[in-house]
Amino acid sequence: MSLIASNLSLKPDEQYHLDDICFEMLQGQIYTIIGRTLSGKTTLLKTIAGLIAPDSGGLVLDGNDFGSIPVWKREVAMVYQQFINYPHLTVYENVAFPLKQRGTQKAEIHNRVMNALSQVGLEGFQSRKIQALSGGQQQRVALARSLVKEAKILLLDEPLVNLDYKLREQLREEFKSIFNTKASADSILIYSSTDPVEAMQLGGQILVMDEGRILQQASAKEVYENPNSTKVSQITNDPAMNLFEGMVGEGKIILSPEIQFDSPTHFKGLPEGTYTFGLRAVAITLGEIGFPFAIELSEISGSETFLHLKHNEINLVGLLDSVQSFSIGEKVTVKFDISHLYAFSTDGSLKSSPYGGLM
Amino acid sequence: MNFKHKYLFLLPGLLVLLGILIFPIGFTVRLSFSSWDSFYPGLDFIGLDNYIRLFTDDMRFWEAFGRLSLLSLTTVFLQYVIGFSLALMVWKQIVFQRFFRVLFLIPMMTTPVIMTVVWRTFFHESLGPANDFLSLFGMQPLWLSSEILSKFTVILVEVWQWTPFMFLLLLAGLLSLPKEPYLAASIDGAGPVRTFVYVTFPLMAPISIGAIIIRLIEASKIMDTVYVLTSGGPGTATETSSFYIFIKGLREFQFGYSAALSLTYLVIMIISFTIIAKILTKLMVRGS
Amino acid sequence: MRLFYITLKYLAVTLWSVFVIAPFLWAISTSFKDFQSVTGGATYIPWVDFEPTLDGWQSLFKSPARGGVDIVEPFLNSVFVTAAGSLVSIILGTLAAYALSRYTFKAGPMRNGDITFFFISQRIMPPVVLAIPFFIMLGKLGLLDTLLGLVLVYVVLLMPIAVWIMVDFFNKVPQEIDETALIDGCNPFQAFYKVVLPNSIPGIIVAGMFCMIFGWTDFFFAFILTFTEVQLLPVAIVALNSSITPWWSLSAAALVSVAPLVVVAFIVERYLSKGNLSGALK
Amino acid sequence: MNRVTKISTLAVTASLLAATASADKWSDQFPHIKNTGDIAGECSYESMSKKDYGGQKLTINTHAVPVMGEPTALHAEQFSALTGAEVKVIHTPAGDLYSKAMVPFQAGQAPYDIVFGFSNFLRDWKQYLEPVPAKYVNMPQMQDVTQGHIDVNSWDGEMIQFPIDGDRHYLKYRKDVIDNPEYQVKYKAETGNELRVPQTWKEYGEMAAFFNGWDWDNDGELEYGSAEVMKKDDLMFAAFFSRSVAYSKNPRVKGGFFFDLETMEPLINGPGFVAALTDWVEATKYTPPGGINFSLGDEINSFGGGQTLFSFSWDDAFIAAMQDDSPIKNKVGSAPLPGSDSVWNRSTGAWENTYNQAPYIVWGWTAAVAKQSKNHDMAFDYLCFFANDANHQADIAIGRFGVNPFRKSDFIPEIYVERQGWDSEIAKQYSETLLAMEEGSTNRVFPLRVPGVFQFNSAVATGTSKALAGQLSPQEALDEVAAEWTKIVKRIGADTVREAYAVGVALEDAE
Repeated sequence: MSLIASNLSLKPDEQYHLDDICFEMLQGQIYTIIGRTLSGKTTLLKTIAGLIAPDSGGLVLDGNDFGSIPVWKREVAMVYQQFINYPHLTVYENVAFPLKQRGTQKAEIHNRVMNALSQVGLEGFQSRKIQALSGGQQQRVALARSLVKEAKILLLDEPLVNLDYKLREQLREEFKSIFNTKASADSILIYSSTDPVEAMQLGGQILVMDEGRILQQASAKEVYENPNSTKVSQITNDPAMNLFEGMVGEGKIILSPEIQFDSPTHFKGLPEGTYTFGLRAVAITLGEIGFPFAIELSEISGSETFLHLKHNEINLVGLLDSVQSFSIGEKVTVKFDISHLYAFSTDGSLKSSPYGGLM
Repeated sequence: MNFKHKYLFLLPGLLVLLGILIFPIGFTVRLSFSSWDSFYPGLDFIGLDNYIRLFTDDMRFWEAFGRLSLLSLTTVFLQYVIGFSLALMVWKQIVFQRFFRVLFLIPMMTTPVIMTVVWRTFFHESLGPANDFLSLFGMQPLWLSSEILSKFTVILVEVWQWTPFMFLLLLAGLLSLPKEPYLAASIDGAGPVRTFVYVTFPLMAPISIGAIIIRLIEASKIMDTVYVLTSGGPGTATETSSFYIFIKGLREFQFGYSAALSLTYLVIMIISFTIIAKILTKLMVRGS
Repeated sequence: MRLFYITLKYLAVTLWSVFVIAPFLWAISTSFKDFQSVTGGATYIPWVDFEPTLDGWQSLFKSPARGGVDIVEPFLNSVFVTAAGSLVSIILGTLAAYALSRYTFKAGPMRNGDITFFFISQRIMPPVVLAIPFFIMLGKLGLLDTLLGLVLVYVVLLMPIAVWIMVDFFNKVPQEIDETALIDGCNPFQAFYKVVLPNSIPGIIVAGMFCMIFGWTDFFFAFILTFTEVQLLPVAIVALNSSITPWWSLSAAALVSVAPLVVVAFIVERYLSKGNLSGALK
Repeated sequence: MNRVTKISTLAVTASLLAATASADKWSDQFPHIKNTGDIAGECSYESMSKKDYGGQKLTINTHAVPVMGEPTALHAEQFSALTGAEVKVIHTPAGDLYSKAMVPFQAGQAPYDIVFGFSNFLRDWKQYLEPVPAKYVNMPQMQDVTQGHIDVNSWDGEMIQFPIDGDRHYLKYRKDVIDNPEYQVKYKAETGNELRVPQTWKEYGEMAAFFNGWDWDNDGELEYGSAEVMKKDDLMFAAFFSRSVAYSKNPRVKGGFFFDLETMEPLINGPGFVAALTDWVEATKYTPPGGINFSLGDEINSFGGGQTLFSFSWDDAFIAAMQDDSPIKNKVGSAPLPGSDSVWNRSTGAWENTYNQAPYIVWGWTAAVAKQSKNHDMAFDYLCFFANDANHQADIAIGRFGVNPFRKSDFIPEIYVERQGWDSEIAKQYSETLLAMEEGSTNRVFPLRVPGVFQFNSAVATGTSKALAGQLSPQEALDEVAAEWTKIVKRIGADTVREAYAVGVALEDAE
């Protein structure tokens, strides 16, 4: 089973926009759409669900035209970021709603609802009113309602974004295990997120979206290792990948008169010239030998410390895996792990990657 | 969302309304070009005569407009200020909270034309309790027969009748306000006045605008009160536009002319309300 | 300072209460008076100021042939017309408001906001503008002096109110609820009545109350458009406004006409206190 | 007059005899007529009981309860019981009676078989009304109606409205004050004038001013000079015309009181009217507080409740004062409207310094049958029954009914003395005052009955009330009214108005 989108476009109209979207999705897989807010993720999901009609382009499921089926007849399920349930119904009635709508037998409804509730860890909550649940529990109900349909396409639109940090971590783990059993069945699972970490953790395929376009579609590993453009590198890394301009010449990389270093081995064969270089924050640490930077700001996050560094025109974010405090303006020596250096052409496309991807 | 079902939601209401209104409005337009009168009931065609008469030879209509502006703006302003104050007073804890809330709503539930009859006896200059009480202080105000005071009495009755409407909308608005800004204000150590000026009032601006516009629309029709209380008198001191149209139409039976009056009135009103809404939005939103 | 505020607040609330109650007290007192007690100057307290009679109250159930008003039938007519007019207005107005809140409409230069304004703008028209054309139209349809004809007119009067309140209300109900229902297999109508409607009851109750208030208190249309068959309460009461007005009957009738809506005031207050109304009004 | 009185006396004696003689079956069934029992006639209870209108419906638009409204409903109920007809009555406030019937008339609807209204509606209404058939015009019951009321209900000699009520403006005063020797002395001492029933509006004003604002009947309340209809409504113009006739109706000038019949120029801003309006503005100083906003109801309550010395307009205030429960029963007197010491002559353009008095045959309650009604017979039978001898005599005894004398046989003092307990002197004065107006005067003004009458009257109300409120001087106010009248005449067409006005002028100018 596969879902094929060809040239989906929607002209800008208020917040919705899609620009020539093409993809093929296969059953039993998780697809994560990652992109910033308003990049078109929700629009794409709603288009797949049938809530929004594209101006042009089509959707084909298993060789059949999918785009012309009205939303209420499409075999899709969707979970929203806002914990959407039916406030006037109990938990049980909420989960049973799509089945009843479909005319499923009562006994079967009961089995499937109870099953779905236990999958999301809400046994015993069936007669509660929605308002009596916490945000996390409400989202579990929404998930159960989506699962119970056993729809061919399951859409999750940033389902965790409105939960607090701890709950998000916990639910994400649960989601993963639910999806793994679920995805082994015959569904296509599409998950949208702004959080690169979340996308990476879910594994599967990643679609990077920006301004209504798909920038890159590949496995999570591939997107991580070989982001095909500076934009993708920004969207799929948190903090965003550091980007800075420099020259490659005579086996050396020159960023500024003070910052020059030998070209890493994986840059072999890279023509001389001007490039945009990319380096993740983890590859930038403090060392005894290195380049002089000044501390602009330091933030402690958990057991790590983010450093905002400045040298002339070059602004970088580095990451220490320990907690340290600095005073603003303090001079430090910064070490680059150049074995993780990316090179992009000045117009943004990937030229060289430490993982040997597309040259 | 965009399904063709949307028309089935909208059209029943829209078509029923249009269906009921299309004849009356079309007929009024046609009527305004005729001389239909008490002695000539028919749709002849006299061109723009009615409109020419209205614009060149009817100061009374324009005076009534001026009076209407004065009365409606004043009453709505008072209703807003009083309604808002009352809503603020029974918003937070106060003894007999429910009693006061219900009580403050009741005048709106009365039929204006009936309650105004009661008010008329209330303000009756020689038989009513108002002057009976004030005569203790040696006062005998002419509530209904002084040119200035009669306007005040009309305003008083209108305020009595319709402040509850404002009160209800504003109280509902207050009760739906988010709590966070108040927390922030109290952390900043803002007193009640500052909290009102910087938090409550700005948050209430959209509700206020909606309520004021709706009340202005209703107040511009002011008719029942004048009809019962003063019949537009003394002189023409309380004659408003709709009452003047009423006199021309249903008292003197100049249907053709009153149709022209009505349409002119409607056009002016629709333009005024659009402008007022814009100004209010600017003032209140900028004020915040 | 705080004490000063509290004193001021109670003083203001008390003063306003007195103002609100005053005409009612006056009407109650008057309803027990006779001709002499009314024309002999202001009197207030029965037995002290004047000898009370029950004439005013008894006249409410007496035929006009015996100087009464017989408000029972007009009362029932008013209940019917108000209820039916409100019901139709709420049904049609809610549907239209739902469409205006959820879907985009374009008709030439008209957009949703303009259509909403068209509905609300019906309230700008003074009744006197429409009275005569309505009369002629209902005459042609044979609906003058019928309950049905009045209900039609009340729909024009009340639907704008229903649309106004319900558009605001629906704008605050998340659209995602409808979308979820659609995804769960409801067509747009099912989504509306199975999901949106049950969650719009507070809004509908508020809109219904406003319709009832404005319907119940209307005088002008009922007055012009009915003759002998269908008399509504305000018209019946105003028909007491004779050159020798029986103030006592009129006061008693005025009090009776307010009574049903006092119940409405209690319901409104209940919804206010429960916070249900807040979502229903801007 | 002698002859008339003789006939009437006979009639009343007959009816009184009937009353004592028979506790007849009709008065058992209908206690309303218990005083007289049924009185034989075209439309008596007996006659009506022989008609069968079963299964038919009669619809009536009448005035609010109780004035006219209550007797309409009562007689409807009786009529229904006698004939089997279903009778539906709707009650409408006075100010809206005209439009309530006119709207359906103009729209070609026939919701009412019978419309109650005022005689001055006649010109606007008459094209929609069915003339009274000859058999009713010629029946004995109608022969008893005074000529004044035949005229008021007829258009150019054809009776269109059915006489059911008598109306006129006359002066009402507090007999206990005017006849009080102490006050007479006091008044003479302080003003140098006699305290007597005012003969001119000037005297009226002086006395009213004298007795304004103090407690002259020792009841603990303040009393005032005069209660008049000054509220800007549809009745106030009648009060103004009542005050104008003495100054403006010159018996030596023919051809119109309101307009010059030849040119159709309004006369309303002439010196006579201005003098009357000047008086009236002066009158605001001796009315009770708020008197400038008094409607007819207020006037009735005020004078009828014992608050003022004078009042002039319809019978109601007098009847209210003479009710059994009234504190001033038998303390009030009636007299013709005051006159004036000079009268304007518009032909010579000068004041004539001779005493002048003229009754204004004020329009009043009438009822008529709609042309479009499908029940003409039943409708006329109802009206005829409404005004039959038994009903009429019972009705005029009940003050709140607003049914006042208009039959020759009504002007017999004994009726009021016996049935209503009036003081015989008061009853005699009342009967004579009224009858003199109905039959005696040759210098009468008939109401303006022209097309668009409401526009003319409304202009008068607007103008005069501006003067009363002090917005304009009397001359300015009446100039404004005249300008407005000119425009209305122009709009309607001078010939159309003249044609209608001539009908009234013909009555006024008849010798």
